[in-house]
Amino acid sequence: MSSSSRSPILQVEDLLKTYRTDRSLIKRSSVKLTAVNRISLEIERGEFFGLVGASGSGKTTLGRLILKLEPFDAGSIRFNDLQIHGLKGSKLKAFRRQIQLIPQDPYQSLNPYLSVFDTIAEPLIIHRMGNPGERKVRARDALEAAGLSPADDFFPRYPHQLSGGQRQRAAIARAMVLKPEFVVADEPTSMLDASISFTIFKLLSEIQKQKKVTFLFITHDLAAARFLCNRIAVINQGEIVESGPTLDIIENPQTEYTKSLIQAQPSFSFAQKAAAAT
Amino acid sequence: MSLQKLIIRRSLEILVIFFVILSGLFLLFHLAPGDPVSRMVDPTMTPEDAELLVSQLGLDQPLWLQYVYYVKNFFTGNFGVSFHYGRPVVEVIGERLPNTILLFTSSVILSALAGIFWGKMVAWHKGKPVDTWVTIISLVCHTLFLPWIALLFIWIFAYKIGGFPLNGMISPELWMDPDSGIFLKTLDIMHHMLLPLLTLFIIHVGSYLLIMRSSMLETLSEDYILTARAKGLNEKQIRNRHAGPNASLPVVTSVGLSLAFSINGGALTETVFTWPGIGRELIFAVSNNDYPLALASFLFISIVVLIANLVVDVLYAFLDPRIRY
Amino acid sequence: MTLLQVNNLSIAYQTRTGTALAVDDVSFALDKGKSLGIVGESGCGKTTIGMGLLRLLPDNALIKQGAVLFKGSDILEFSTAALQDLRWKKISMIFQAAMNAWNPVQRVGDQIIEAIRIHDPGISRDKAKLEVEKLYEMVDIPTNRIFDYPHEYSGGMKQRAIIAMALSCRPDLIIADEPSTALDVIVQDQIIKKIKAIQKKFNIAIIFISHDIGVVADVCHDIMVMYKGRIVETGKREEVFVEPVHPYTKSLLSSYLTLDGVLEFQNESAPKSCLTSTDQAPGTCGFLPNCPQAEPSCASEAPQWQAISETHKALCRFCK
Amino acid sequence: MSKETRSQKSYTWQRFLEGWSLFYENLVGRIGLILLLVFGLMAVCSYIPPLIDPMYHPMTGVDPDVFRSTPPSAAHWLGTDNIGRDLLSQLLTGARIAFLVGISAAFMSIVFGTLIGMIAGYAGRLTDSLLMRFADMIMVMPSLLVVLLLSSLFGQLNIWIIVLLIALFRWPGISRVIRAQTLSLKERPFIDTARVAGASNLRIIFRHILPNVLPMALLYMTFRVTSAIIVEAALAFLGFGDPNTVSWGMMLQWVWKTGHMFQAPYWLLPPGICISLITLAFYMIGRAMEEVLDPRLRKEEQKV
Repeated sequence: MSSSSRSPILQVEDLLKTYRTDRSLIKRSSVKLTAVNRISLEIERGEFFGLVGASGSGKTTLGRLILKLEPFDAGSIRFNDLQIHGLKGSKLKAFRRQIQLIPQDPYQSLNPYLSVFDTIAEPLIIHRMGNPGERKVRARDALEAAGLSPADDFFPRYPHQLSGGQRQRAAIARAMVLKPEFVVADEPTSMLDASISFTIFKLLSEIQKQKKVTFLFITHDLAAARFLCNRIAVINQGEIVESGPTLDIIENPQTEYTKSLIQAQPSFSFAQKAAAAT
Repeated sequence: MSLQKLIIRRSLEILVIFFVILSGLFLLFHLAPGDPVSRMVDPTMTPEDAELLVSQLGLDQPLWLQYVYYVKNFFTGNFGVSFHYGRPVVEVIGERLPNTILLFTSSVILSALAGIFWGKMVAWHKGKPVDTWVTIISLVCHTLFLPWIALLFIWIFAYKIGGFPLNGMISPELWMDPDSGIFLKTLDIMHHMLLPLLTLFIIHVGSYLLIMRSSMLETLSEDYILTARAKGLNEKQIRNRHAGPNASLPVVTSVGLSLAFSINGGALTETVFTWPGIGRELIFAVSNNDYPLALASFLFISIVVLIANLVVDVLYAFLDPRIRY
Repeated sequence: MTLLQVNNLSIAYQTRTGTALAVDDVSFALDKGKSLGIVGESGCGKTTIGMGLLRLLPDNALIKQGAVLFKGSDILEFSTAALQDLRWKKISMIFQAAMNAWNPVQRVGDQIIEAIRIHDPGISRDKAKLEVEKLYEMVDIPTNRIFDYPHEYSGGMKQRAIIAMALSCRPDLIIADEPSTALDVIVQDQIIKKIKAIQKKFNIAIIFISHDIGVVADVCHDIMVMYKGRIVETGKREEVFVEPVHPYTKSLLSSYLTLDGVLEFQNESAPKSCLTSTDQAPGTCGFLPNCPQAEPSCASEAPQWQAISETHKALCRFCK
Repeated sequence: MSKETRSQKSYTWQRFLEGWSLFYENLVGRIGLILLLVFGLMAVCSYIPPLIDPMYHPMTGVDPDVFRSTPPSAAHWLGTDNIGRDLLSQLLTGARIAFLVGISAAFMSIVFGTLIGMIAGYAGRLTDSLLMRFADMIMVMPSLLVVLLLSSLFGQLNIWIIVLLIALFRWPGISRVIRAQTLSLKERPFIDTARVAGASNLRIIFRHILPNVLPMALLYMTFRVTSAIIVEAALAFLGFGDPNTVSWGMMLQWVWKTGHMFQAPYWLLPPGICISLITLAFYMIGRAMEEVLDPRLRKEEQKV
């Protein structure tokens, strides 16, 4: 792994996370499930990093650990050279301001009882940023940057009045309104049609280029990672199988797992052959 | 094998719950205003008898020792002497308990089976007039005020029409007659049981029917019903092989959850029909400040509910393979 | 030989607010042993067609017109008994894995045996069990797992068992509705390969319904692209996916990501319509609001079928 | 589609209007509502008879000309009880007590149940296990019999204590439902995004979870009204009611204990019918609400 002169924005070292499978009050079962098994990785500032794996590979758990949504058992996560383990109070709040989440499944990612404006403005209220007027301006900017304009048309709407793609844009606006340095996007389009997810991907890559945000893109779809990411890590059964520049891995996979992943990808080989012929 | 494990685990849990109830009652008896000793000892007893009882029950000991005595006495069946009957409480309970179990279990089982059967039929005719009317009738049944409907039944069937006994569980003259065999005696009990059973049945069957109906409707929208239909099963096969068994699982759950509620109703029914059961004994004892009897009746009612709960849980695990793992 | 011929099929759903047309005047034909892919995004009516063929639609669906001719006789006219006889024995289905297609409280093997014996009560249980064993070997599930409960199976295994059940009566046609959706890529690949192999081995016709054009392109000889209840383009897979003519097909292909990047077809960047859709006459092209090559007359005139080759046609007024 | 063009009102209000129209289509719901209005009217009218003549006071008013239970007459539309009190005015007052007991006990049990359910579901782990075991324990207790026992130990209970006890015994069912809902809400991504945005636990519980579980809580409140009225009536019937108020259960106790049940149907029938019908009214409303809140309907709404 190349160590650049600047320190990476995120360093994960030797991270371990296990779950108990049986949670009975009476007997403590010893059956443990290792979701994240001694993972180490570094993400450079401003890069679009992809984490590719099948369901149950531990990729979502890793994302949740980085977001400090769950505690881990061993290892360390350093964000901007700051140990996130045991963060409390104002330091935790500062950390929360810098790292945001774009969740899976737009149909469930917005609270149905909050309007689009209330949803986007909530992080600003939590962090006591600006007065109501300024909040409105920031929310408007965020929403329009996410491609829902004019923002004032969308502010009073409720999630059930938006299409799936629009909801995901609102969720992106909500994540970006705090101007975070780091965004975890956890399969942001797995529930959307291909044409809509394509536009969401384009939006994400635009945001990354314009705002210099670092993205951790979690996906099961190698092709999507190929489209978005400059570096990827392939994760299987809680372990990183392989990582490096995206194209290197796809063109020259080193491990059996990555190879089978690439082979399983539906291909248009017949189409390409025909296209090349014409 | 794993079913055994489940039974053991649930039994342990139930034992813990029972201990909490046991201890809670002890606390209540000492927290309540007035003297705990006078509550447990009949004021009309001779002083010598009273003293003997006090030492038997450990009421002259410090509080913690009293508790030890209390628990020990429970497990040795020593609950003191009923003020009203002047007999050991354990004897009274022993006579009453089977009657309660007979009425309670038969009413719960009958109404659950009928509810499952009718609910299945009604769901099949969703939207038709029969559905609407059965739903409304079930709602009415479910919300009828039990003591009132019991009084009404006595008034109509036993008084106006006749042919049913007004109260009790047996006809004494029949039981006195040495010629009447076991068959006649059984018939006599059933004759007496009919009205109380009908009362409890009507109160319970409505809610089970409604639960079965909505559970059936939910099940019918499941994907595996579509599979069954695509497989070429006819509607009756779908209903009886796939939808029915799966839809009755929530009814089993709700039987378990409503057991405590059923025993309330059981006690009221026993009281109105003067059915010699433990619930009626509790209400009677409470009304007459016969505390030793009240305490023991309550404990045994709790035991009945807890064991019935265990049975329902085991039945559920037996029916649903996803519970056993 | 034509196995299935669908003529002018229209299916509507009744909702609280009115009726919504889910399938609009759809016609197609399928030969014995061929595979047909229906592609489209969610809500385009592709599943409704699949369910409509076996008359498995929910109560609020209404077949408004059309005919479904299976070996020459119209399924829509069948009596209930004839329909039940047809289901699974002649036409079976492979359901989406995410769907709970297995009854959770019955053993998987029993459910397959049920399918066999319902159509041939003469087969004894033991004989049916032997049959299930053969099927399990075919789909690579260990035979000692036959009498497990569905929750003891993994997602891929459940799906392979569904395939085994679909084959249990040796049908002429299998309708596969999103059979690999919600499975991991590697498992998905195994399922697709299995379906392809079985189709070849038994010469079964397949209707393959999916939103994933990559998967459909992998399995099917013929492709139908659906949009808002209508077929907009149909033809051989090489025609539809290599030289798409309908603007919707083009936009669908241009947003499909592969390991080599985006497919080559898109020359238009972000598809933008030059027209506002406010006054669009009923019956006109549904894709109009998003169509980059629309002309004003598209808002008033219904689209026409254009034949590009003998097998390749598109429902658009302006495609070459 | 039409949903997007509809005017932008708050989600709660919109759901209410949508629910209302569904509710109103429902025959069961309409019957329930009409019944409830009748009982409401009865409760309001209960203040009138004592104003006309003090002998119509439900507890203390005694018709000086009547010495035994009399059938309906011009002076006493529903007749009198055995000491000459007017049955109609007792019946009207009973409606007031039923509403008071039913609604206040149900409200309290909803508050307990919702709070405990949300806390158990959200906190998880040990808190959850302990709270739910506690709830299980209360659920296996026959509430009526426990209250009986208490009232014999602690003496005559006043109506508010009875209300409180009913509430204390009726929350576990609600909290189980609310906990299950909270558990599924907790898995929803919007809770994660709120936490990632730095929202405190209190904020998440009250701003994000509470509005989502409130409809279910209100639904259960209608069912709890029913059970509270029944428990109070049963207590009164057994002679453990508040002796300072007249309730329907008490009227039944009087007709039963004085041995008039075979002679005075005009006395036996009305209170029983009223108890049954008022519980039926609330239950029917609850059923209709349940159909409105049916998860399958909500799924349809989510798909747009």
